[in-house]
Amino acid sequence: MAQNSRKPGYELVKGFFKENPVLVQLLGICSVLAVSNTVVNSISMGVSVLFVLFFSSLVIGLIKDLIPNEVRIPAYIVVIATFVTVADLFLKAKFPDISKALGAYIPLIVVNCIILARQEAFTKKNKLLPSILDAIGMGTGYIITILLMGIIREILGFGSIFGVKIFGSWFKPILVMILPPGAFLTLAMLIGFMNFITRKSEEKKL
Amino acid sequence: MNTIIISLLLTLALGLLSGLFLMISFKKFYVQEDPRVEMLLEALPGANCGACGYSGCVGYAEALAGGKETNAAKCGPGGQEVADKVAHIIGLDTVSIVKRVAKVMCNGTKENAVRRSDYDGVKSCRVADFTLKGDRGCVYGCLGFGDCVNVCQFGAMFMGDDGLPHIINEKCTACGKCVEACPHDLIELVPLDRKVFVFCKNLDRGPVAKSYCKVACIGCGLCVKQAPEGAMKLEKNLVIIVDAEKVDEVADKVVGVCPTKAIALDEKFAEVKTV
Amino acid sequence: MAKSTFKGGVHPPYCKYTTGKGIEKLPVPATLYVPLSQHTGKPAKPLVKRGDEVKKGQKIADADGYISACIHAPTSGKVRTIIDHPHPVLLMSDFAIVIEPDGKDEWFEEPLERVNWQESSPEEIVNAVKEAGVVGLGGAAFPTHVKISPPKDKSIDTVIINGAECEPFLTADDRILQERAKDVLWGAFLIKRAVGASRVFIAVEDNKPLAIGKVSDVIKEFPSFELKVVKTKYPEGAEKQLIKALTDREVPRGGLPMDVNCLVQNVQTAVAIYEAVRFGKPLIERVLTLSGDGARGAGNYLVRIGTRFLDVVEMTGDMSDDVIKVINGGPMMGISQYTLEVPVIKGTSGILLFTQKTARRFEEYTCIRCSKCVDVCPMGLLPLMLVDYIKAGRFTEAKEKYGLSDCMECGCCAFVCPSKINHVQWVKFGKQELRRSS
Amino acid sequence: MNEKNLVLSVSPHIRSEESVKKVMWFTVLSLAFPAASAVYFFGLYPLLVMLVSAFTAVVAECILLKLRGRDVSQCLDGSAVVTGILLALTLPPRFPLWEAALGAAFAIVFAKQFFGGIGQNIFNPALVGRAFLMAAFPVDATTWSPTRFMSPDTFTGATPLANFKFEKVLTPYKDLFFGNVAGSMGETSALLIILGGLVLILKGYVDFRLPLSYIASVFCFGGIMWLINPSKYPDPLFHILAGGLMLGAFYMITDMVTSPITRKGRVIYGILGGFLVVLIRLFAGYPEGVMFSILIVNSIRPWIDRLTKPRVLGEV
Amino acid sequence: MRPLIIFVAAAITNNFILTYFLGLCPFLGVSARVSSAIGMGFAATFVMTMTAIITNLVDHLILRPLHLEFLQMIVFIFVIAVLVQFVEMVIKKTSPSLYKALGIFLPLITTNCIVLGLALLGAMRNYNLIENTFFGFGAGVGFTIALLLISGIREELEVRDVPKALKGAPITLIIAGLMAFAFMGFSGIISLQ
Repeated sequence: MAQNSRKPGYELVKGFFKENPVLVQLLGICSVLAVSNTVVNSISMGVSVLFVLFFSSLVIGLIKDLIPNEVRIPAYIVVIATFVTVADLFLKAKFPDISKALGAYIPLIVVNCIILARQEAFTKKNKLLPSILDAIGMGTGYIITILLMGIIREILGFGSIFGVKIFGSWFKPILVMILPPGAFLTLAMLIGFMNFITRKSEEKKL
Repeated sequence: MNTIIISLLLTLALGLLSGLFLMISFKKFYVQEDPRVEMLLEALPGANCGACGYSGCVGYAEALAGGKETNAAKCGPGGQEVADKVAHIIGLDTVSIVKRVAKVMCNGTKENAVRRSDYDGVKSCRVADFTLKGDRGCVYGCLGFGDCVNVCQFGAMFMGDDGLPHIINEKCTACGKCVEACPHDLIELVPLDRKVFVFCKNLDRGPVAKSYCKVACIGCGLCVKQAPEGAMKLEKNLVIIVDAEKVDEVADKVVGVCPTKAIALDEKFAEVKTV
Repeated sequence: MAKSTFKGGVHPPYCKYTTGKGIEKLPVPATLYVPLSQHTGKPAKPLVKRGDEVKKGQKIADADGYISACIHAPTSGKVRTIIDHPHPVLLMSDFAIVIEPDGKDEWFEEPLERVNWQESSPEEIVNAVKEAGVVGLGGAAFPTHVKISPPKDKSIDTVIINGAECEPFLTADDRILQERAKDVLWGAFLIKRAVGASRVFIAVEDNKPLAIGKVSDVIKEFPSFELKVVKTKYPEGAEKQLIKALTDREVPRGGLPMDVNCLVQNVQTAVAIYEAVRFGKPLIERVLTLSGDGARGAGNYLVRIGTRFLDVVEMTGDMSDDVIKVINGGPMMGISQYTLEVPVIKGTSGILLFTQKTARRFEEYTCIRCSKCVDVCPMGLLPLMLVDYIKAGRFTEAKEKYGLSDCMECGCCAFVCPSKINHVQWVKFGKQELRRSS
Repeated sequence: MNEKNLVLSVSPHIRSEESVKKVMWFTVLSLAFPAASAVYFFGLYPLLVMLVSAFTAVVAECILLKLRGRDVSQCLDGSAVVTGILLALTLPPRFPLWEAALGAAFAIVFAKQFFGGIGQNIFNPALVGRAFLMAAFPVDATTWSPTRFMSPDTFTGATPLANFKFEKVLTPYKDLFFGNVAGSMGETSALLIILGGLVLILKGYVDFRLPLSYIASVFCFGGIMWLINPSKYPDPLFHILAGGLMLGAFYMITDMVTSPITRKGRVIYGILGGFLVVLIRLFAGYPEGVMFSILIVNSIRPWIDRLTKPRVLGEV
Repeated sequence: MRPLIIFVAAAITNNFILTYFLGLCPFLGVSARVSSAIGMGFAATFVMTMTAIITNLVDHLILRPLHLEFLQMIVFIFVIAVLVQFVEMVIKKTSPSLYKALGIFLPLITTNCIVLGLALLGAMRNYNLIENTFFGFGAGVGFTIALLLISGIREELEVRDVPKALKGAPITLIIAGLMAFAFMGFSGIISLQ
């Protein structure tokens, strides 16, 4: 494990599962809960996060040596906020429906803990290439999680995927899945499941 | 165009103002932190088992960084690798450590040790011992409720059918949790290559001890005579190994004379237990 | 009469089968085992050695330190040895002086009435009590001479004679009141004199009409004495609860009765004090109740200290074969024994022999927070939280937040618990852990 | 002298006859009262719902215990059955069976076993199940049917509370008291619920302070509002007889596990719950507030316990 | 009346945590102990009230007159970042124990969506200064209430037999989910927007 961390490939994949930002590091939970009620919303949100994460890491990776340590957080945030504004304006112009559905949660990507936390925990200490790989990995991990949530919640809550009904008329949607409690419980189960698997694999290792 | 200029100016002004403000505040409220603590924490395994004697890995790391602790090899689970890393970080010499394992110093199996009563209560060694002195005749021996097994984080212990806890040497990290858990201090951390042990902690007089446990040390002292001078001693009806290396050299002799087999070779003990 | 009581408590089945059985004197057994540790505090130091001849009432072990008490030979005979022997409180073997009686039962010093014993000074009373080795006979066995000589900064105004005997099955105190009410009151008189109190309460539970009748007959001769009938409820006889019920004073947390100017003594202790002061008679025997559904000869017996439980059982008519539990004391706070070899000591108020029917075994179930334990706790604690915290190993929090050290282990919580949680065992364990860590 | 070892245990050596199983199964038995009213007014179907719900609850408990590596026999201690039946009693009389089963399973898994099983849950499992069904199948969970003694033509498809809230129609007290009204299968008959509750109180399994303070609090707060504006708000008697208040007061808020441990705490708990009932009934979007009120006080309960710790004897 | 209604709505009926999912990161970490929950609650309430005031001023005095609404987000987050870092430094200096308890979460108030969400929502709803102050304060109080309730529950759960895999974040989310069920009862009491 310790040796692996130096390989660039590892920086990319670790975010998918092993260090999944949402399920393992418990970052960015707010947006995962809030906009994962359908698959389309989930994908839009996920891609936006990936976009912002990638460019923020890129820019911050480039300029990190110039920023004094004391004001780094405000500086990071300005960079992040810039890209979020871009993403927000883009969505508003090209996909007004989705932009409406995601509401304030796109601007709130700025404060999505994932992005700032990655800058603080990784980009700050590492070289540019690993940082970018890390950003892509974490962003993908976020997409995986939010997509999973979206799929589960849409299937159970609406009986559909991408808005297409997949069950016959016999299926009765469990509406609660698309409400706040459903979001909390689904995510709790995913994290619990993740913990369970991690514990099991650790036990095996010993 | 106008908008762009105003935006730029505004952001710039805000940035300047806040930057200045923060710099001043920072100077005023500066608190010193040791960066090595974080490095140490990364090096340590993070099991928070407490084998080092501190409250978790953080405690150990802080003590090391603060210079209060100078032994880099205190981390049981981490082994040599971690010890080297830690030593490197704080600039100490590398210390080599021998693999140690926990060992239960009691052979009071269901067959060997007599029960004095029919215990009815909380199934925990510690509770049973502190409140009722346990249900076995020998109040020094294993109580058999498996407190030690329950605290083992590494799955290295299990309760055998014979009523005693057993240790899987390969999994044992010598973290010492079980040592603390045992109310009778029966578990010791010993080097893996040691051979001879006294599997008894009974301090009663010989006949009394014998009356409730077949394999009790009766304090006869025969083994002491076999061992080199000063390698073993008799204290409160119990034989104690002072110099393990010397005793191991005469292992067969020492073990051979014991009338109750309280003192035994480790392998032999393992055999007895699996029978 | 308004019956005073306290908050909480339970009503276990009382089973006072032996209340009508007169006190019978048991013969001296073939061997006596007199433990050196019979009281709270340091064990006594032996004054005799193997092979010594001793006489009845001869001091064979001396008090070691301030909180300790001396021990006397229960009969005349020869000291066989001093050896480890099962102890009825310590749950393991401890030093005991083994005496082989010679059958003559000769006094070392015949108890004779002292002149002007009623006018004894406080010092004389305390001294006589100390020399007689009297300890609290209610069960706690705290050296009495310490209790009746309070430090100078504490004044005692109320002496309470505890005849509440709230433990089920036990009737020894009840019988003492019925048969020796006057001696009890004389004892109380001496205690009052020793501590300079102004009034004496005799507290009796309202389920002992015979004792109440006897006491109210003789109490007229004692001015400033008052008979207080209290409600029958367990643990009415606990010191703090009794004080609260009778005087409405509350002993402060971690404090002693003398902090609220009270002194509580058991009825048998009062008798022992009376005998010690009037006749100089040492404490070598006590009245105890033998009962329980496994006892064939249930009754109240005057037994020599050092008589093994086994001898008591055999001399009174054996026990049924299916006895599975032997208890030293009452069923609520008594100590179960692993062998009948244990001897009667000064604090042994009863021997209970239980069969499967009474001494049921229960599996501990999860707490369902029914909070019955909270309702019955006479100390106002939260037993369920205590157990939760002790189980989690958080002993200091259990002490600071939930008053672990305030618990007196009366067992009300465990008695009512539908989940059969062993509260008392957990609490004892928690206190032990606290002691270790400090 | 027998050869067997004596039993060694810590005092007390005698115990009361109570046990968790007894408490739970007795509660099940006392549920026969409201269950009887369900059968009397709505036919045999409610019985089926109860059976399915109780059965699912037990099965779910059994599976979860097995997965968690705990003693599986615990699933028969009666607590799961109580949860199952109570959940069923709060459902509309024609509620689909599979949905009831889902609710029961949800209740056991999420509200009980995930918190550590019996005695460790924070929220009342039956009500969590009910809230889940309410959110999952809002239409089914609010579709009422007439009793066997009401003519289907006059039936408006609404409970007395909804009737009042949306139509300003009061239901006669007699019907409310005996239960000849639309509503959840077990909540309609105040009389039978009180009987069942009294049995529990007399047996000592329920502290009378809980139902009393809860009902009294609803009565008072409802009464205050009624006095302020009698034409807009219903009278307090209607408040306590209509809807699930009785069932909530005697069977839900009294749940040992989720209610406060001190007597004082229980009174505060009941008063708070009653206040919330009136608040939700009169001002919120829902006609009924019993379920929500109890779930909310459930979540406040740790603080009530914290703040009502009894005084230790001798404490100043 | 209106500021008061806004306050109650933000604190209880439209609780930020239970209905908007805002502010969950510190929520998961800090809700384990009551003592740290209280500290965090106060810190967050303070920051949120201050944020509400300052962002409102900035919005109304600078951005709107200049028609720079699209800069709202950047400016707001900037203001918040500065504010929080200032608070952090003050606490670090004045109360090390509080700093230790709140640990990593103080800087995370910056990245706490609840603060930015509050500023953005306030601007979106065109609250005036007083309304926005009450809005910020109410949201802070609501956050504190949810934090206190859940920390009370979680402290009890510490000594209970919660399945190992669910300990920590998952069980907290489950509690939040069940509480969201309960708080559904309040819907409709006061409606905003």
